[in-house]
Amino acid sequence: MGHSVYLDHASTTYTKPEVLKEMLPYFTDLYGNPSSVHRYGREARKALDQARERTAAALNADPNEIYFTGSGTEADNWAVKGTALANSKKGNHIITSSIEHHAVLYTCKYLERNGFEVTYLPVDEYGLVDPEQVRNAITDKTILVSVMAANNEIGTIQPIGEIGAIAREKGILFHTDAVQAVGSIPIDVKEMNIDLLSLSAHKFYGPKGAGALYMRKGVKSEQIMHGGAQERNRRAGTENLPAIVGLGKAIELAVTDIPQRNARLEALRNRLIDGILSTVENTRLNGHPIKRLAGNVNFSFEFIEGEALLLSLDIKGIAGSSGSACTSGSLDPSHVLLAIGLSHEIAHGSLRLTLGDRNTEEDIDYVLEVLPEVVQRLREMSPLFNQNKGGRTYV
Amino acid sequence: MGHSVYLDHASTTYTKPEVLKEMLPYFTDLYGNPSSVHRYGREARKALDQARERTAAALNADPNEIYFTGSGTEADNWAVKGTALANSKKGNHIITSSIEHHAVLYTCKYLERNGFEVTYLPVDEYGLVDPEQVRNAITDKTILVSVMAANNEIGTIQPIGEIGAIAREKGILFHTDAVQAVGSIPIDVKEMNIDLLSLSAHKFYGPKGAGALYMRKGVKSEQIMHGGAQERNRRAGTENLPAIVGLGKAIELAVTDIPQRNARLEALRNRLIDGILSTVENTRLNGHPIKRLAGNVNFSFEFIEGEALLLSLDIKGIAGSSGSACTSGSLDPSHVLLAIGLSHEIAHGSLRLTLGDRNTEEDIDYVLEVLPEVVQRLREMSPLFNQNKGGRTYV
Amino acid sequence: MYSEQVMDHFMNPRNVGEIENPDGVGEVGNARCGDIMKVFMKIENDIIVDVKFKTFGCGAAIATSSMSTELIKGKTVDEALRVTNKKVTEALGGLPPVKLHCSVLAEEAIKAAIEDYKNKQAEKQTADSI
Amino acid sequence: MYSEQVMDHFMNPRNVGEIENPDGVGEVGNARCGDIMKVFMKIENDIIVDVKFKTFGCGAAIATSSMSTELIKGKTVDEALRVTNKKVTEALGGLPPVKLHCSVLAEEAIKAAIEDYKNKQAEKQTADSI
Ligand SMILES: Cc1ncc(COP(=O)(O)O)c(C=O)c1O
Ligand SMILES: Cc1ncc(COP(=O)(O)O)c(C=O)c1O
Repeated sequence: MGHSVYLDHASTTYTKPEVLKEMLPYFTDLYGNPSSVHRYGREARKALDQARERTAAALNADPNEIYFTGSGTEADNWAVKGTALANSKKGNHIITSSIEHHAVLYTCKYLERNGFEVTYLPVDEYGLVDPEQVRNAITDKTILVSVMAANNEIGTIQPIGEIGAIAREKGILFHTDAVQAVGSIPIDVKEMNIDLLSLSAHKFYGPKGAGALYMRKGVKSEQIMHGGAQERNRRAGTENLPAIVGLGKAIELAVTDIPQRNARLEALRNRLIDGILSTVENTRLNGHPIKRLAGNVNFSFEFIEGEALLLSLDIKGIAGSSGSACTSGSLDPSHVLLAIGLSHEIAHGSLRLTLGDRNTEEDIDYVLEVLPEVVQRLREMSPLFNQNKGGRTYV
Repeated sequence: MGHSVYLDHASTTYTKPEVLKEMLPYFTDLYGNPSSVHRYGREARKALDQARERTAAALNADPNEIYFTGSGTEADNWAVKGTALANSKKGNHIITSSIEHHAVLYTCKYLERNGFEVTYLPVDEYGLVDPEQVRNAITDKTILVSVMAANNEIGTIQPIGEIGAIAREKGILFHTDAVQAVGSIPIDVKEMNIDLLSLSAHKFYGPKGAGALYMRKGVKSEQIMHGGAQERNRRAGTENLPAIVGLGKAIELAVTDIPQRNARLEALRNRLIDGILSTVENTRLNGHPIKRLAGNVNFSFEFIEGEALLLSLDIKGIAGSSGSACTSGSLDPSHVLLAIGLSHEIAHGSLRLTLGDRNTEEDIDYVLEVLPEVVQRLREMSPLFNQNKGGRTYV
Repeated sequence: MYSEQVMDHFMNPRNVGEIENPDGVGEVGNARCGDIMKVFMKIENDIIVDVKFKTFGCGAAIATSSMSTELIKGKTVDEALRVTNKKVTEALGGLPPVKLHCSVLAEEAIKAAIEDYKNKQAEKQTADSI
Repeated sequence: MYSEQVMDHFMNPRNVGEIENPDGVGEVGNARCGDIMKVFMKIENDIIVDVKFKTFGCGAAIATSSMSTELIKGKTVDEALRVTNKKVTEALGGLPPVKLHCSVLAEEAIKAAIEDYKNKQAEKQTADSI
């Protein structure tokens, strides 16, 4: 079977050939440790500096406000724990949203177990955080606001500029998890009043194993990775130079021509959304109709379960993902889908398809050909679905 | 100038071509996320499992006792913080050595600032920890003993089997930082009674950006990287699959034929040591004469400073490293050299040359040709050196 | 992740459907948890002559539904009660650890259907004996 | 890391050595901290007619020793006192931030040598005037 349609770019992307090409010399020839005095070390240092400059340029930051990490998760952990611990004398209250990635949410839970208080702001049915609710949640104990730039599941884009302005006005640090946003939304840390920002290379056609934390000059933060003096003594560990070089190249590519790439992706995305809505009954588009990432499609299909849907699509050569509990081995479906008001049962039947630069119209048309059949087959097996009545209400 | 002799393998190694070759498909073709249900995800999961099996086999561990991390530093941080925090109800005392890598030492310092007590055991003039001192340092508050398998600067190999036996006998967790040891010393976590062990791929011809923590089944440890459910819910973050695949291949190669590779390295090492001792006066071999890593040479040269020596060698095409403060921008020379009893002034004049699989006799002979001249040139510039008297005592 | 047998039973599930006027029906699980299995049985002389199922759930849930109904078809009620989730899992060539609860679902649905059958039998006998 | 000028002055340092019967000698730093610089001056009519140094220290320490002695050679004592570490660093095309303290060492060594010269002059004058 010839079809192979990858629609899981929000989970991870391939590394673009031109990115890999820049990385390769750093494995076998220019393999020095950037901390070393000798020429191998100096070559490595030069490459590290260049990657830092490229990353800074992509965010309108200063190169020495960029700290490389091993992942987006590490950047999130560091941003939240580091500022919380360093500012705990000022206060112990953190504001975040209920639809953050677990890298932020579980870090907040950890801090709650260690004396911090966390407000998890609700979102509306589209997944939007209301900036006014951020303002109202601020107390004199608040030290950090952390709201993601765009959601990884439903693609909703948050008003981070407005939230940043409120935080700045109140003199409170603002962190944004921009792991899904980089390359999709133009980001300007100065204009948006962002104090800390996390990113992860493998979400924008860079390699796995490299993330970065932007930390505005003067931000008080504790180290979470102790050891060598790397990253200006704030993040220990031999730098993953090939991956960092890849991050630098990838972010440079990612922030170039965002409007053109988005226009192409949005056309495909809308074709997919409209196609599903017009061919499959009892479905629901999750996330915001307009304020959503150009490549994100997220649907709930009533009466069926997400993993079974994924498996069926996979057999047809279509790779997607789901917020179903059964894909993760956890008991509850996605906290994001629950937070936008879906019932457990509907949330279990969710499907996320995230488009990337290599997807074509043919890919979309193929999905639109396959998906209705697959949904129908599963519904016919489902005790919740009544062919004649078109489904019964959930118990 | 044609010479290019890399003698800094303890700092980082090149990635072996056969290792890189196994990694490459995971960037561009098999780029799936191991957590995904679809075929890309399953391919990735298979590769992850294989790397875990290879790593386990290299240590005589069980695959599900292996947790991949982003670096050796992260493995060390996790081993020490994770067990300390999880066992703080049992006690708050940690025993380590004074010559650990900063990834362990600074983690211990961090814990000291947070209510833990740490005993830093002294070492003898060769850098050896005395297992009896470990035994004597144990109190009823002791929860962890962390002693490295081999030292990164002076190459001294510790009696970790004996230390492990003592810790096991007393029911205390034993962690060993084996970042420098893997591939150089045969390691059997069962026989050596090791509960936790850190390693880092780029020290044994694997890529940067992948480390691992071996954690014996049943060891109580807290997570330090919060987020997704990766690594059986104990270490969050999308796996750096290409690097992990590289780690798996590299560790398999590294533990094959250790005796043969060591024999070759030791012959080169001894040629270098003997050559230096017989051509340069006022020098001192640091580390143990026999219980040392096959590839490690560490000398102090009186009257001169290490960074100047490194730079001079670099110009001649020889890449080494130094425990001099001036190479790191810190104020004090290496804590390891001070711990074996060197004065600050002598420690500043240290040179570490670490051999690797590509080094040849010609490399050694070239170093032996260049080094005496270079040392002599710097000594002639030094106010501490008197050509006639052969040097004055330090002030 | 899944064995070939699981994928086969997922893609070509045996015994999907409903039985009109069944002798026993069992439904376990709930939509909130992401899986529901409903089993219909036709039982003659204590032998399960036909069995059908409908399942809302993941691939493992559907495959275990299919396999377990296969394993009990033509068996006596007592034999069917001895078809444990372990046997179903084995027949499927194993399941990933996080999916083992799905095989319990099938076992429970079958037990519930047989229970329902027995209750109905008891009612009938009571009705007969009155 | 280092500029070309630094590397040039490190590899081909100017004015290395000692001066017999110098008019001023300055030594600063200590071996414990990893750098010592010793400066010898020959001064005639308040003009530094010759200057030599010996340095124990890193590449930057040696290069700044070389450059700073070059910059003061032939200058008057007052002009030499105005050669700051900033000027030396600039002349070397800059230094990495962690190495800036090395340029201070050179400035201090020169000041110490001039101080020594002045003290000796003062002593001489006192001796003369007695
Ligand atoms: C919004 C968001 N934050 C954080 C992460 C974590 O990034 P990584 O898995 O690269 O550590 C992800 C992706 O998994 C994400 O989508
Ligand atoms: C003994 C030892 N432990 C830990 C580390 C840290 O490893 P990494 O820099 O790969 O994080 C190193 C190397 O730098 C080391 O030599």
